[in-house]
Amino acid sequence: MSERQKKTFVITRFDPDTDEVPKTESYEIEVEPYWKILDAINYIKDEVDPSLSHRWSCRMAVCGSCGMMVNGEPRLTCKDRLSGYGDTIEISPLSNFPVIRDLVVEMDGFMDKFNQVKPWIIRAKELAAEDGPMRQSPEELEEFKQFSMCINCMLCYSACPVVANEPEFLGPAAIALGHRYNIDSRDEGAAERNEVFRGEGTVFSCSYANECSEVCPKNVDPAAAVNQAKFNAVIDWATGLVISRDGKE
Amino acid sequence: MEIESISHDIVIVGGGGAGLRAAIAVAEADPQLSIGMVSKVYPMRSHTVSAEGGAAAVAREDDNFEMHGFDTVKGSDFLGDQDVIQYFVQEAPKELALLEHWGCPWSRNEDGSVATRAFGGMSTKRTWYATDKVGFHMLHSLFQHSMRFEQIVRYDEQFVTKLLVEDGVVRGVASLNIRDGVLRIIRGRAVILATGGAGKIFPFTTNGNIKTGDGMSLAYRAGVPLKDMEFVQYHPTGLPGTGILITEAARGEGGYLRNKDEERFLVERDYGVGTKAELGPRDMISRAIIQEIEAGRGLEGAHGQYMNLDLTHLGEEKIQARIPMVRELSKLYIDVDPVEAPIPIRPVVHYMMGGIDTDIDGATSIRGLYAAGECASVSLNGANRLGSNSLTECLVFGARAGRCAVDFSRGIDEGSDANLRAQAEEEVARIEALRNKRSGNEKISRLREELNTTMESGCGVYREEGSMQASCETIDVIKQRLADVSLQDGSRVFNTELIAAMELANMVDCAEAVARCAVVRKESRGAHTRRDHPHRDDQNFLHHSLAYYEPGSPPRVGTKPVTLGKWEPEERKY
Amino acid sequence: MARPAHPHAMQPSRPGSTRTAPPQMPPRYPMGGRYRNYTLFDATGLVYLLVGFVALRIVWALGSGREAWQSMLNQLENPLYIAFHVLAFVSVVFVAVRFFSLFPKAQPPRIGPAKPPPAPVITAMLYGVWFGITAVMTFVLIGGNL
Amino acid sequence: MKTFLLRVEPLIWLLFGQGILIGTMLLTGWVLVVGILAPLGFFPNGMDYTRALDVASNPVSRLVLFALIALPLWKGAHHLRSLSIDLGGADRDTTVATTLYALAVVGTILAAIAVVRL
Ligand SMILES: Cc1cc2nc3c(=O)[nH]c(=O)nc-3n(C[C@H](O)[C@H](O)[C@H](O)COP(=O)(O)OP(=O)(O)OC[C@H]3O[C@@H](n4cnc5c(N)ncnc54)[C@H](O)[C@@H]3O)c2cc1C
Ligand code: SF4
Ligand code: F3S
Ligand code: FES
Repeated sequence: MSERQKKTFVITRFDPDTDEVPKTESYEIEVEPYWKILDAINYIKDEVDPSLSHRWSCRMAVCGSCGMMVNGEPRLTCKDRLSGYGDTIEISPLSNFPVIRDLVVEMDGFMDKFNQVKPWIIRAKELAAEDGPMRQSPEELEEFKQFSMCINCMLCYSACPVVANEPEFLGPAAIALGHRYNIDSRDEGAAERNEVFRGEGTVFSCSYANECSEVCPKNVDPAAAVNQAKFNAVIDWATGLVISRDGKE
Repeated sequence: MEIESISHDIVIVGGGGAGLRAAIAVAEADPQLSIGMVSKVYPMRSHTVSAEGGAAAVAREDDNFEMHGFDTVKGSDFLGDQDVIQYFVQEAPKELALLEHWGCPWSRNEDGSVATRAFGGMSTKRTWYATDKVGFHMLHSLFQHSMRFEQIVRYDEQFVTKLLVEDGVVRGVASLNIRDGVLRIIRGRAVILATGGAGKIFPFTTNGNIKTGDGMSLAYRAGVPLKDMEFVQYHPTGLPGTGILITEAARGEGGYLRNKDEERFLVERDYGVGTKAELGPRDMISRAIIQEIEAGRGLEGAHGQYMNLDLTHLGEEKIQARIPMVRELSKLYIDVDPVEAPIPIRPVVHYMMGGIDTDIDGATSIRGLYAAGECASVSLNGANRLGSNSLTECLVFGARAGRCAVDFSRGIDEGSDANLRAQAEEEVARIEALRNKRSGNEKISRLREELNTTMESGCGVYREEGSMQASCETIDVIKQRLADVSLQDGSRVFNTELIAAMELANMVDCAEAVARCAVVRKESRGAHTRRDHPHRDDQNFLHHSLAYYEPGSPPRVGTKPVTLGKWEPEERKY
Repeated sequence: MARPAHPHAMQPSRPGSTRTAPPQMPPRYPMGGRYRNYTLFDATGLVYLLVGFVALRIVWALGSGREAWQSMLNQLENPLYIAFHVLAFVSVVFVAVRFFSLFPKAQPPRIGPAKPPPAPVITAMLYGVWFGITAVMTFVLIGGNL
Repeated sequence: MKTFLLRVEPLIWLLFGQGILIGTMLLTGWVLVVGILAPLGFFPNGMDYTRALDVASNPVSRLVLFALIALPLWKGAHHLRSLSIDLGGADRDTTVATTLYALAVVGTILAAIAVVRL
């Protein structure tokens, strides 16, 4: 078919059973010009070294499993064209995450943070199925829509310097998610979440590096969300000083 | 070492749309119950995430249950069970409303009501959508909502290898923690399988890497028959090469299919879709495309012949507002901007109508074992699923299976510890042997490829006795060769090669059921189209097929009656 | 090779069942690629802190009488002071440019009942106000009367 | 101390933000004239003692001068804190943060006194 091309992949390997620290291994393979980075990794896994471990599933940039560092940048590998790279490509696991094995990182820390922001609709009174759908205008939808596009690929965590150095920080995607619910016209839980935002993993830790938004493959713009969340958390805090909320403090 | 055993009231295998909905249903039915949810990927990675077009439920004034019911029955080529369909259409709007309450960002009309779009085989606009990332939004809404229930305990990245059954009652599952390679017993007084489809048995599919038919194989090996496996849905519009889906919503929003002469062939020639044209059901349009290609009217590309899906007349604004993902995917994976040029497409394996045989409750022939979602065949879809019915199916029957499992679990004890341990120990021995298997001449990737190839040649859009028989034989051989695979990865930690080996075995089970049932059904119905038997034969084949597992030999194929009702079978013409 | 991140970065609350390799910082951090501007932005903190205290000294001197003021002015002519103020000027402009590009999207879509204007308008306003204030400041400081 | 810091974080962030926004806007002209042009000998009139005192003691000017001193201190303290965290000092954070904010507090008080005694 089309002309194949030789490329070298330098892949970080780590097996906790046998390796003290991660090492690298090189694979020279022939690639098709239309391949994505993930296709090359899958090829290596299938044909060259089946002991290579990595996560992937949808190969259409929506399941969020295939994030890796490609030449030092966090990338969604099923979305990333090979043709944009030179002859040697370095692949390593997402930075800022503990590494379980090879290209597989520990995700549970992320899931903990995700859970902390209460990412569900909170309402004073729950509706029943028979009540039918609530109303929401297209404009109200537009306000949070962008922040609901996150595929949890964690690239933003891998790019954020604060995440790297402040273990408690909730981090971009989790805050964006909490904020997404806060500004959803159907939600009534902003006060609760704002308390979380001002708590231990405080949104104020973000120093607006904007790296999260630079690397986000879905244009979620988590930096916008985080900084809007700060704004709202401050307003909420200030109103709390003036008007005491019933039942609290 | 002692095998660890954990107990829950209800165990759910699968964290996709169906699994999550079931978990929430259980949590709501009785807050006291503890739920174990096992999934081989983190739930939001489940393949429900990739569904694009929408979820069907009656919503508009000009629509009613009767119409949705009949569309579904007709779409199923009268192989859907009509009691199931009636229940489904009634529950559908409630389920989608619940999802709305849980935060799903449905697209809206100006007045704030939920917007609906046209879909193939549906007689009016009843497909709810959230642009064209419906599965994504539904899955994330469900997953996030499920987090509020502390009683839902997740076992993420754990791979269920066996159902633990004792005297015809399911007692739990054996689950391999992918992280550390340790097998555990997760016990439950009822088990719900929601493991999704098996599209990966085909080479060219919209399905992701995880859709290997695990749950089907688990139930099948435990003795539950697989139903209607010969019905494999080809979606008319996949991107050549990758198989990535271009949603039916592209046609729902007004896209045209054109051949190399730029003709709208569905309008020009009679392919049975009548005035519905591009909005005909998937089986018919897929056949039409293949026929056009065979008649020499296909376009030639790097990945074989294709047709064009033309959206250029819709304009950038509409494309961006309604189907942004179509544009994103086309640009990214095939370098075509649909605003400017037509998208090359060809039929692609998409969905398994068949699956674990269940009744309307999701119950199987093993007591306490339930199944829902794509892995199950509750007989909603019959011989051909209508687009956008299956996401709703995951909700409606996921919830029902959850509630029924709760009822069942009330009257049942935990079962014998010793028996389960013995089974689990066998499982550990088997997996350990596989992990340490260095001898053998077969490679996983090669066997998978051969399985894929034979499925495409034997069980494609058009089928024939000869090629199907050949597939059956090839699968027999692959089954034997499976014993001769060798693994290179001996690690306990995140050993994806080991998982792939087990998934391959599951795929072979499913593939065999598909091919064997297909041979037996000597008629053309829905997605099962035979050149040697081009017509539907209600006399002899108005029944479901059942494939029963037979250790060491091909499955025994039996039948099960279809539940008819209001609608008598008639010729399927649009 | 990148340097290690905080050993607890992204660690789960419940430790995983296998040993992990410690998290690494993104390899380009802190001065490579886009990170350089971020790090410099943070580093202007030092300049701002010092400028603040220098301004405090200046105003304090003004309040302390003619002589104190004159000696302050003499000190400011010291090349080191001038060099520092040149650095400060560069920093201030750098901060303004970076921050004004980041600020608009940090506006929530709605603050109470009010909706902020679209981002380009906010940016334009920021630059307008910045130039305006700077012009007035400069005018007054060089001896102009309002 | 850590809990106290968390509690006042919103306030600190507000001051920091104003430090960037207002601080930067006020500092540009100030640094340009007082720090660079005047010492180099341009526009000698502006720095004349009587005139300077006259202009500065206007209530609005006092406020401007106060903001011009205090707000950059908060911007500086906060940014230095995050720099120290980013360079790996998260574990010493309370000490670093307390010291920096203490400096800013002292500076702010002195700034208030400085503009009052003009
Ligand atoms: C590209 C695409 C587009 C689609 N678009 C539409 C559409 O527009 N409308 C519509 O109605 N339908 C659509 N469908 C169909 C629909 O998405 C699926 O039928 C539905 O999502 C299936 O959901 P599920 O919950 O059954 O399975 P899945 O979402 O596939 O979930 C399976 C779960 O089971 C787990 N699992 C599997 N095996 C094991 C194991 N051995 N051990 C532990 N866990 C396991 C997995 O981890 C996963 O969590 C589409 C499908 C595809 C592929
Ligand atoms: S915000 Fe973007 S980068 Fe971060 S997890 Fe979500 S999709 Fe990925
Ligand atoms: S990269 Fe990090 S510092 Fe803030 S703007 Fe994004 S979260
Ligand atoms: S494989 Fe799903 S996002 Fe890349």
